[in-house]
Amino acid sequence: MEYIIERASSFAGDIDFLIVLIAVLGGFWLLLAEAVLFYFIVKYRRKASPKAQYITGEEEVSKKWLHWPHYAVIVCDLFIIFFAIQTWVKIKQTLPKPDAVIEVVGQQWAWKFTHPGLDGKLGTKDDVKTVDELHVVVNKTYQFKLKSDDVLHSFSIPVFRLKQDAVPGRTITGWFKPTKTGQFDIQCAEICGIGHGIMGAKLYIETEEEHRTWLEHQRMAQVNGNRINTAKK
Amino acid sequence: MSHDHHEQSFFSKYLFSTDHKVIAMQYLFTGMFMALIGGFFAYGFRMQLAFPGIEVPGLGLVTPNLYNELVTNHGSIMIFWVAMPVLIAAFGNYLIPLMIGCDDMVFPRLNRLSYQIFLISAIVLIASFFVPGGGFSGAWTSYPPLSAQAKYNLTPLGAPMWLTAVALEFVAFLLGGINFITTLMNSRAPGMKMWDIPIVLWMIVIASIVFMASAGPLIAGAVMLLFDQIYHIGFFNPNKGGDPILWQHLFWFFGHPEVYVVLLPAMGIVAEVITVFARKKLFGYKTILYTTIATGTLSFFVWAHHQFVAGIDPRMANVFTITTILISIPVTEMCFAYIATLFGGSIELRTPMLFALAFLAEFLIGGVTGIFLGSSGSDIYFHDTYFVLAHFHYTFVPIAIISVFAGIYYWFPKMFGRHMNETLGKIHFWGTVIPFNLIFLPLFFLGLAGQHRRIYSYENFPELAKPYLQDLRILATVSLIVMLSFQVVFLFNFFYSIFKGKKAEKNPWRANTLEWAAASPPPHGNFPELPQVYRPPYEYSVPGRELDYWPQNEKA
Amino acid sequence: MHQPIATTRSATGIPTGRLAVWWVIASEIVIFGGLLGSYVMYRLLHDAWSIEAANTHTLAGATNTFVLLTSSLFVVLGHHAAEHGDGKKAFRYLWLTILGGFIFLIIKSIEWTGEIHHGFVMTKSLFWAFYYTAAGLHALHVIAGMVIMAIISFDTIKNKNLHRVELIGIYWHFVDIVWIFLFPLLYIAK
Amino acid sequence: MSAETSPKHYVKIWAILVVLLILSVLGPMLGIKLVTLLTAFGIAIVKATMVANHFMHLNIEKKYISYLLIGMVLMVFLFVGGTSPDVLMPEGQHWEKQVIEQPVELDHGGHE
Repeated sequence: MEYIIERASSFAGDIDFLIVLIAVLGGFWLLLAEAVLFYFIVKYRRKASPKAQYITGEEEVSKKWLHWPHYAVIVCDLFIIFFAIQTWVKIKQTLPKPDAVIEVVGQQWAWKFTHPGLDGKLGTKDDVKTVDELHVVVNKTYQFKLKSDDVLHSFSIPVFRLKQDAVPGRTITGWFKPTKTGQFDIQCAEICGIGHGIMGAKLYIETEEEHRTWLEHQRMAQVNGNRINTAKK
Repeated sequence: MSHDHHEQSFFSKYLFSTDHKVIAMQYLFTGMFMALIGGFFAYGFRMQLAFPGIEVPGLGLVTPNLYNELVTNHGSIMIFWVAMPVLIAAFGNYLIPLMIGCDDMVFPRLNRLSYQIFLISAIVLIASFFVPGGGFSGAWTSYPPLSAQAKYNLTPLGAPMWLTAVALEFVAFLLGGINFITTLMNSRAPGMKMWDIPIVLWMIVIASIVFMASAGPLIAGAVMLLFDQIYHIGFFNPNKGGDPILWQHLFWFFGHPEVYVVLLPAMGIVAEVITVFARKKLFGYKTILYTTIATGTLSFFVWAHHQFVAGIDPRMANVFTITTILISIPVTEMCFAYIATLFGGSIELRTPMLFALAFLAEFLIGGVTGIFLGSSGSDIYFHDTYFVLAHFHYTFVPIAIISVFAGIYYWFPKMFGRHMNETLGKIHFWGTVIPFNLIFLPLFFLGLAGQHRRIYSYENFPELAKPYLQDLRILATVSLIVMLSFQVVFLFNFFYSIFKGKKAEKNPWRANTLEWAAASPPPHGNFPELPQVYRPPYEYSVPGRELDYWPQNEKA
Repeated sequence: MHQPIATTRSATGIPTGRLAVWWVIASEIVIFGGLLGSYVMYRLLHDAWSIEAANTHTLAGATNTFVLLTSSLFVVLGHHAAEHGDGKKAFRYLWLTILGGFIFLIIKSIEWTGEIHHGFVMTKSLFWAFYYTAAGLHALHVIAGMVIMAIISFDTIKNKNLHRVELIGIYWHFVDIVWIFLFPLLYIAK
Repeated sequence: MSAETSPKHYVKIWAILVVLLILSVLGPMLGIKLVTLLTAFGIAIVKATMVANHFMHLNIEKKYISYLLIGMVLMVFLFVGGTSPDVLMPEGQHWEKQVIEQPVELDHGGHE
């Protein structure tokens, strides 16, 4: 998986493992079934086998050819269920203690983010609000509060393997922990109207220093903005 | 029975007929017509995806709104106005009375009414493309609040019309379903016991029952959504105390069983075709029947796997993961039984058989890729990506296209009394199946790369705008155009053969089931004398018999 | 038009018409079930709805329940008469049933007029939206039943197609049962 | 003719139904929530069963019709069961929703 798309969160590896596991188990059965199918088609074509046999498939002798592979499939299913639930519980059902909390709000057709300011707390005066830009620090655990202003949106970050719908009227909490610096895509993965195709945001995963610089820069801009506003009045 | 040879006028014969065969043809042709529209829509948005911003020949510039409208209605049409009418209504209407050996459906006029309502629904849908604001563009799942409020979806007329069309279509199929179920239950030929019913009929009727049990909540939901759209009530509006998630449940409680509603008849058609062309008895008739019932039942317990990340309670996801993975058990058993049927057969690769085998081969891919989506952990990544899209096209195209072609090529001699051209059929087969794989295999890969659905242009997403991904999109589009153009071969073959094809005898495939005991094409009233049934339907190559088939109605 | 042989066959032992009516009812159960299930879930979530529900007219609802129960009695008596080949009597009972339907609808419209005058319209709140949707859907079924019954009655009086009295009867009882559940859901639970 | 299908029997059933109806109206007047629920919905179920059995003749119909209808009712319960964790609950694991109660304004006019 990581050859196709990068991994940038702590749980991306779990999901990729699950995908590979299913690919191996499912792929084995798929190839086996297809191989048998094509073997039969070739072996029992009219030229090679002019007269068909009479097999009801109701006797135990012949039924076991269905049942044994079938039991094997069930065992594979159990494996898949186990790992699927394990991954799910880790990503969606547990909330590790966060280093910071951010707020994510979807609207037609932009993502609005509220970052905690220099004090590291959300809901204080120095919160930094951005549109279509999310700045996080690498190797820090983040909790996000996901909301929507109008219709359904889906907060999706492929490199994190993270996806969660934003539902109007609800606040959904989730978490992630970036593990790699860089600049990545944030998508909206749920159709949200005419501008669905432009509803992309940027994710900046930064080091601690870079993030601090950015926050300070934002703070300055905010102060300047306020000054301009006051001057206008 | 068919002693009344009075001349019927064109209208009473073709438009207001109560004959199940004519109604089946009406459904078939309406479905084929709608498939052309759906295919054209697919061409429109695939062109935009491969070559963003070009003037699509025959359609013009695809704006974001038009793009959404195209994908929405492509999905709706292909499922509600192609798969359903062709697989259930057309084949059900045609086959049920013939295969159980009676003269018509039990309620011929109800049957006609069902088609008329269906026709109106199709007309309402098509009309919705031309109203101010354009057709509905909120995806075939029609999630509120987007679908419920015109200020969000910008289609004040298109959305209610789409919803009305869907609701009417449901009513049509409820009426049709009641007719199918009662006909099969009550009107079987004397001597036809439970285990003598051809598997395709079992599957059509079980599908009708599943449809009936699942569509109810959505009909209620459609009324609620319609009131939301027209009167701004807010059943699904959180600002008025409603809950948008409720619609998702209503929709998928229907929507997932719906997959099996169309899958089962397709499996049934394939069962008929492979037994005839392999000259084999169906492997484990009862096993297949039980797995069918198990699939139908289990299909009600899996719906929320479409909503894993949609805001449902995460604890529920575990329940639905388990049920979803479990449903693979009966379905694999069914597929294994089909493959086992080929064992020891004498396979003749005529066009219907090619399509039937292609169904099995392709559907297996669709089934296995479904596991990625049914297991909650990996669905976090795959939800609403092209992986999902490729997966369900690997199930729906075999179901609604490939198996339907198998059925049409197989029953064509019965329907029109003539054969379709075999060479053209084979050209059509390879021209359909190879491009089909070339369309959707790239899409699997695009899905793995994180490409999400219903985006008119990926230029806004740098990770997805890479040139090699664009090459894959172009490959898919070109394959689609190739596939669509090969359908011309089919259409030519189909209409040419209706009038000029080689004349067919009564039972050209040497098959067992009762429809082959009627003349080709069967007259009004079907059988000169209603048949009796003496044995199960798949007695091929019985040892000690000179002929390798043994019709159900032949006295020992 | 002549009836196909298919309709006269009965492999299950249940006459085709009755079997079909059972399936119609089966499909109706899920339609009403989906609506009422949604209503119940919303109702349990929103405490304030019981204040709204206090504005419904219990007496009107109860009277209507009584009217429908009585009409159910008439239609089953009509079925009894039809079974014994007495088309005239069945005809009378069918029309008594239709009359019951009329009274039901009249009471309903008086009740609704009053409520609408007091401002309890559909758009007022979701409770009223459900109230009118559910009762309205039910009323449509009542009207449909009355129309079908009227059509059937003219065959019945000529002693033709007497088995249809039972079919419409079963449907009418089902409509009655739906109301039996609507009544406590919309009126009593406050 | 069996006793099950005589006019007398029907009238008797009808009388019981009317008595039950009166009970279900009177029950809530006590003002006890449990009694209200019991009389309202318990009696509704009893009434529905009586109508189904005696008027619709489910008691003398083939058994599978009853199973069919019960199966459909179970479908509804299945739907409600699967849906209620999201729709019925104001909050769940890692999510909560704002429950908007609409204000009761009795003097509100019949217009938007």
